[in-house]
Amino acid sequence: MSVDAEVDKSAPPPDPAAKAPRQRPKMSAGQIALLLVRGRTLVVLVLLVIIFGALSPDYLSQSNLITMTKHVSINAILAIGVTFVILTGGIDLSVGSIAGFASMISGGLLFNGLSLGDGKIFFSAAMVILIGIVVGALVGALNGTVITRFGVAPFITTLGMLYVARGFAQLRSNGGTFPDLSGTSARGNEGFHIIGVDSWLGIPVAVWIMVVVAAAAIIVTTRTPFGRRVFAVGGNERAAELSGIRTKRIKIAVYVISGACAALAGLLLTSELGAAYPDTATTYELNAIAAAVLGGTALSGGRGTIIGTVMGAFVIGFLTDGLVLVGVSTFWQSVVKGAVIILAVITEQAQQKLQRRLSSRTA
Amino acid sequence: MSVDAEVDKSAPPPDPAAKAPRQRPKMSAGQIALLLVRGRTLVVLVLLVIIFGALSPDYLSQSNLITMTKHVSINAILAIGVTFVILTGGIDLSVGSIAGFASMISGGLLFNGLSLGDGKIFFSAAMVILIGIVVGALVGALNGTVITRFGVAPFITTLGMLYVARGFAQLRSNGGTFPDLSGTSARGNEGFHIIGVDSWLGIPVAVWIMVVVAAAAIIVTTRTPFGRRVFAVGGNERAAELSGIRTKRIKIAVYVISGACAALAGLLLTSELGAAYPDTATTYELNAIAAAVLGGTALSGGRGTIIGTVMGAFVIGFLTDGLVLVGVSTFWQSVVKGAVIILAVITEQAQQKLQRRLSSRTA
Amino acid sequence: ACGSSSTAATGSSSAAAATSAATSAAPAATTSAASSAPVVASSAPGSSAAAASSAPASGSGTGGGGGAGKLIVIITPSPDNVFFKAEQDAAKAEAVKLGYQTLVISHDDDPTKQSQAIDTAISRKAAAIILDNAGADVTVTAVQRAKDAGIPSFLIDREINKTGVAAAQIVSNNAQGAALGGQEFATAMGGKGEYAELTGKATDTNAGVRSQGYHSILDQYSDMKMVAQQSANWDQAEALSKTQTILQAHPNIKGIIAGNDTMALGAEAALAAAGKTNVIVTGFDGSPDVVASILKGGIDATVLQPASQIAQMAVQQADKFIASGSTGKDEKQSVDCVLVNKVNAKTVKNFAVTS
Amino acid sequence: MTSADPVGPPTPDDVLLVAENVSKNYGGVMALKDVNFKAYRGKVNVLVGENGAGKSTLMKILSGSVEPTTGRILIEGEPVSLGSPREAQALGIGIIHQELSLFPNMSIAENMFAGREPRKGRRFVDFNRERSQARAVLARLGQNLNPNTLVSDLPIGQQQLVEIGKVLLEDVRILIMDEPTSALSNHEVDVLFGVMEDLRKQDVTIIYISHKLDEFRRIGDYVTVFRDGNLVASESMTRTDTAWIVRQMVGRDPNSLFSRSGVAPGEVILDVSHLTAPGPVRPLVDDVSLTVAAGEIVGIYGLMGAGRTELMECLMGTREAAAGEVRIKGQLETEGTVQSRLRAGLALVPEDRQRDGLVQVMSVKDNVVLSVLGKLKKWGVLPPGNVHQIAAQKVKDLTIRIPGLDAPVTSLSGGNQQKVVLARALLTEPVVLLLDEPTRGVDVGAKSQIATIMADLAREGYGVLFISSELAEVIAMADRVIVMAKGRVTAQFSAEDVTEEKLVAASASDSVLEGIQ
Ligand SMILES: Nc1ncnc2c1ncn2[C@@H]1O[C@H](COP(=O)(O)OP(=O)(O)OP(=O)(O)O)[C@@H](O)[C@H]1O
Ligand SMILES: Nc1ncnc2c1ncn2[C@@H]1O[C@H](COP(=O)(O)OP(=O)(O)OP(=O)(O)O)[C@@H](O)[C@H]1O
Ligand SMILES: [Mg+2]
Ligand SMILES: [Mg+2]
Repeated sequence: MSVDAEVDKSAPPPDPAAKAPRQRPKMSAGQIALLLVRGRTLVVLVLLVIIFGALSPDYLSQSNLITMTKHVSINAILAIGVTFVILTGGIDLSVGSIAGFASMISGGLLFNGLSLGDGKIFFSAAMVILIGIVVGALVGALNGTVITRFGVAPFITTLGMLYVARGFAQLRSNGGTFPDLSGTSARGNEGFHIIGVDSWLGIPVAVWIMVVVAAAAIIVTTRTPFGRRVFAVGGNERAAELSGIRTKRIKIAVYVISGACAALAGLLLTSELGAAYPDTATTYELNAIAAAVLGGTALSGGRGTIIGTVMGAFVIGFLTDGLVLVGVSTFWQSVVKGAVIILAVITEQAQQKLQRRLSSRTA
Repeated sequence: MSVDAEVDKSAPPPDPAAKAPRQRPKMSAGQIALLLVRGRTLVVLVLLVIIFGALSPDYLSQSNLITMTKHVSINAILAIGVTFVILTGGIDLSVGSIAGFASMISGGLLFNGLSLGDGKIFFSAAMVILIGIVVGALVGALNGTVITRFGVAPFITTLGMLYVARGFAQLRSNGGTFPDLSGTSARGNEGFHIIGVDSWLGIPVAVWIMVVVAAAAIIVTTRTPFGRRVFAVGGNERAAELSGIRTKRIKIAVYVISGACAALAGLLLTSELGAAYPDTATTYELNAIAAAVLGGTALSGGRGTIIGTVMGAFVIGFLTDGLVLVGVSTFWQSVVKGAVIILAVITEQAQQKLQRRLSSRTA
Repeated sequence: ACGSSSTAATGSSSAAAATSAATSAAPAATTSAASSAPVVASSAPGSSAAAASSAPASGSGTGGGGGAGKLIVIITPSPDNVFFKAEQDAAKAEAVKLGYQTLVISHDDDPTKQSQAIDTAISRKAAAIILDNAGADVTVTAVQRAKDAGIPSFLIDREINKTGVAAAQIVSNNAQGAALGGQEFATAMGGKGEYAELTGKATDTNAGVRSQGYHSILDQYSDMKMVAQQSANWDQAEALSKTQTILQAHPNIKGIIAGNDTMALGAEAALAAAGKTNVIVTGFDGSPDVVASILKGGIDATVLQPASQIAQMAVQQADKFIASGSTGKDEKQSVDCVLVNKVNAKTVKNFAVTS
Repeated sequence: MTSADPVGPPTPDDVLLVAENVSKNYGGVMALKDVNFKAYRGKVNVLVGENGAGKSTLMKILSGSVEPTTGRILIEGEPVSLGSPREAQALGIGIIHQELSLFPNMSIAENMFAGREPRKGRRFVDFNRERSQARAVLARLGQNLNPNTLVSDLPIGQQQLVEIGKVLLEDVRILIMDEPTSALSNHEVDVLFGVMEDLRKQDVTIIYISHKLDEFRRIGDYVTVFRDGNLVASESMTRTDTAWIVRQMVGRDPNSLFSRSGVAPGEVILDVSHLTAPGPVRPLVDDVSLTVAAGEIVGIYGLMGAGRTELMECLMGTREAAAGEVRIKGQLETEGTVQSRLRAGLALVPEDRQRDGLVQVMSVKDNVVLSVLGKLKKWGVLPPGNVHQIAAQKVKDLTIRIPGLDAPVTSLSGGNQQKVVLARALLTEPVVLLLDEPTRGVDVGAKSQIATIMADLAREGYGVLFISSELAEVIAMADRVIVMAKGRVTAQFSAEDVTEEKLVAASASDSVLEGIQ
């Protein structure tokens, strides 16, 4: 741990698998290229901030930046989970539904408790959050098991789960909403609002949670054997298998991570809204995947970074909020959002080409 | 062993280009396997028909079968277009939005005509349909160009286009509906209802159109050089490039096909409704992709058949309508639909395994 | 059930309406709401509003036209449904007339987007929020947040399950309107025969309220038999395909009653295609397309919600509140719906009965 | 023997193709440095050189799939543009790439005609013509295969023949063959050389790359040697001998190429008895029993399709065995998973490094340490310095030529990629190292290195079991040779009494094969 931290400081790019731990004083052309390419999402982000900042002074106010970052946190957490799956070459379309399902499970436990015989048991808010996350992880495990045991394509499995989990979320309350999740001290289940509503040191708790999740994910992807294996499975599954990696386990694990992240995001959303409704996070999967890909994660697997994904989530979030703040009409919002998503990735290509040319000269 | 499974997956699969057009009198084990694997979607379909037929006598009435087939036709046409894209290893998430956009373009032309200077020009219904399809093809060409010229991932490009095209669809009418597309004889633009409402020989025109589109697609995929190259690009793009295949052209072409099919599907829907509204076909892309994959098209590219895709569309359509007819609650509809999608593909795996065992004995 | 204000959840029409709300949880929800509602019903709005008003009200002018460049944020579901578009347009026009700047945001019935839109209003330091909300329960926290930031919210078209949070809740009376629609449907059917019902999105309060309103009348006719009830999610294409499927199982139905106008249009298209021109179809909303259809002899009737009027009322009350710290009215206000059929369809324009 | 009859001093008009001052820069790596290369009309022009010397790079330039950084190409004295494979094809240049470029999802016939399908009525593919032509070209290559067979169903050797057949169908005047025989058996090489002879008679210019010295000496007219991106020598074949070529390539004498451990075998550490793996027609591995002792190097010889790869797969746990026992150090292995076999002390270097060996998206370093991640971790994370050091050490041990430890593994030349996979296997500190065609596509220098590594391992008490299709290599490197045919062990020879004739007889003679049937 401490060894890592040290290395971290000395190694300029915050990258994962390939590059982080270098301590060579001279940066190679490859490293500069990497920095620029990763910087690309950042460049788009900075451009967005400049443009919207010019259009509306409120955009750059501290409170608005904090608010926007809070909005980002939910998509970022979803996207981090999805990134693990994409790194193995899979895809998870069910994260929105898992978020909804976990949110209904936790919401139900807070609002109604658990019926046991005649009585009802109420769990503490922390416990309820834990249960929600575990439920998400279990749904993820089911995804992973179907994919690895029966060899069903991830796209199909998680598309099916998108419907199934959403259906169960609706069945949990028969379509209704759990309207009040504040809990009572008598039941000992107060405090659910903390994660979605409260702040700490002036920063929303949700943002802190995003930071913790991202930091953990960065360490896992870049510094642990598990992370390395995730990349290997995505890069060449047969070679990974022959290298003694239990590819099935790795695959199940990434869906578990994705499910748990989705559940966490769903709970943050629910806490913020103060009510659990079965359509929570509908269609959020597309934004999560878009964030990952914007951040440079390759859908073919084996390539990507958590930092990139978080950047991608920032681009999407800051863009969406900016368009609203500036007062662009809904219809144009849709057009601009789509165009920026495409343009951001085109930028990547252009920058990579430029970088390639540069490096061949400098080297 | 998972390595094994992987090898074998690529072995007996339903490769149309490879196997469909062969007509040697003696069937090889591979061909029988192919038949069974393709039959698998059919088996699921037959099961559905038997179950729903038992639950409701109306399900098997001739008129209901026709109605359901008509419902299937829209998704089938979308899915056929998407199949071309998936065969090259791409994906098209924008088909729903393209359908909506084309429908608004055509709807606007029928309802308002084209403003030119002071006057308005009205096109005949046939012309309007053609324009709609061309618009869809152009949007597809744009997708393809961005993907090939700038090397942007198909997922991202078409996700962006999903937003952009939908935004423009809404902007076309500022969110409103074009409520009456019947045209007038004075304007010479009557007859738009024919494709979506009328029947010929007791079969809806939409179904005939599906049959024609499917037949054309089967011929293209199995008998033409173009079809061959689509499979080549999906099978090994680099090798295709080295073989002198203009991979970029092929890729643009499949998005054009997908866009045109999407537009056609959107126009059928619009004709049936008798009104064009900007949310036409929202989220239909998922059903279209699901149909293709259910039908055995591999998302990694290079493997799949049009027949399979059409079968997949039938499974989804007959399932959805059956659940409605039998009166299953909305929430359970969602659960059952998701479960059937997964199960159908699990069946495929089981059947392939069985088939492998069988063939190793017979061969 | 078709009384005046309060009770039932409300809301409007069509497309993809509120993702929220409690149909089955209705018992639970009503109890929880009821526990606080009666207490605050009329007195609370005034007092709470007064408390909240101090900040924003301070420097503004008085009465109409006193906007003085302040910002009113208008948040509604997606304007690709004409109903919400009418609402947006009316609110915006009224606000501009009174001298305000406006910012129009749509939340597409996603409570999270709505919550973020309210954050935006706070960031932009709005003077008031006009809100057609995305769910009776899931909206409360966000509106409370706005209130805490000193911004009063004026809810239109749909209620929330808590009082004392918004400065005003002005809604059309869905239950009353549904009763009107149900009565017209029963009369047109001659009080007997098979019929089908297309309900809205199952998770939407309004879908439940309207369905209950219909059945409060229809169930009194013993000769009328509902042979199918399906949700078409407020969507036109889905209504079309579901109607076609229902017609397969029940070819003899004499009427279809739909929870909103777009579903009625979908049903009408299915009937027209099947050549069943004499089946009764009624909708809900009073959208121009349906009014046109009524005039042409297609759809038989709809229930008009005075969308524009409600939006204008909300802006006027916001203006008054900004100036004086009070709307001078009860928090919960209800505007009755109007039945539209062949008789009065000519006089309907843009969600209002002229004449 | 050779058709390289009196070549005589080449006159200028014999030169068909010239690469003039060609350089290629791969982001820092100079793959080609100002190379001037000539190819003679109607001759077999052989290119040799160590791994990474730049041979394939030049061929990629000549076939239009890579653009040179500087320099130009002339054909018959005229500068030509080679911007894409298509343009090269139009000029009559055909190429068999070093790494197979086939469509696994398509049939043999479809593969052969991809991009230039015969037409029927302008719009449609003429299936019959396609099939009959494919069948004919397969027959020419001595293969009686159904052209409708999926390419992914073929063993790698036959895939290579498909690739060769594909170019033969083109109307080429310049044919580039980049290690076409790396997966072929001796018999197939003979057939191929016959075909090349025909082509030469038709005045086709052939550029031929190979690491197999005896082979290219048989067929070549001219030989050009590359070293480290430079063209170091070019001669008429008749004026060279093997020693000269090796000296040019590695600057060392060929005698010292293969070294032996010379230790006496100790106790048996791998004991396989009655191992059987089921197959579609007959068992792919049929009742195989063998042993490997500590300090012993055992070679497995056989023709393509003999089931040697499947045997390795069974041993490593990637293929399920139907019957039989595997004992490692006397311990019966009950579990048939890769993990358990790795733990027990087996490690496999697979024959198809692209498909089974490398994780292409990862760096050299990550590829090297992939199998030992679990052992390297401290407190749950990987200490970066440590990882770096271990990888660097192995790269040094095996003298792998890399631009950097963090360079993508795909930027290495074929032979160096092979060594990366070997490094990974060695890091697991195996008891018995399994090598499936370890010297395929590897230059003589590296070959001798691999032989040295094997000898060193043997001296340290490890066992080595390796597959080779090259007679000379097996004989030179193995202490004991096992011959397989049709899934069975047909003979065993000790180093003392093994001869090429015996191996060939045991692997393919009619009597042996009939005995199996
Ligand atoms: N795409 C690439 N990017 C970067 N470097 C490359 C690339 N391709 C080849 N190289 C480098 O160019 C050099 C020459 O490689 P090339 O493949 O031509 O060698 P070769 O002579 O064919 O070797 P082998 O006998 O192993 O096939 C090597 O150092 C290799 O690492
Ligand atoms: N995918 C497959 N489907 C059917 N038969 C196969 C397949 N792969 C290999 N075979 C057959 O299995 C047998 C062994 O093949 P393989 O080429 O792997 O053996 P090998 O001795 O390792 O040869 P090589 O020298 O090429 O490594 C052959 O009869 C071959 O035709
Ligand atoms: Mg090479
Ligand atoms: Mg082999």
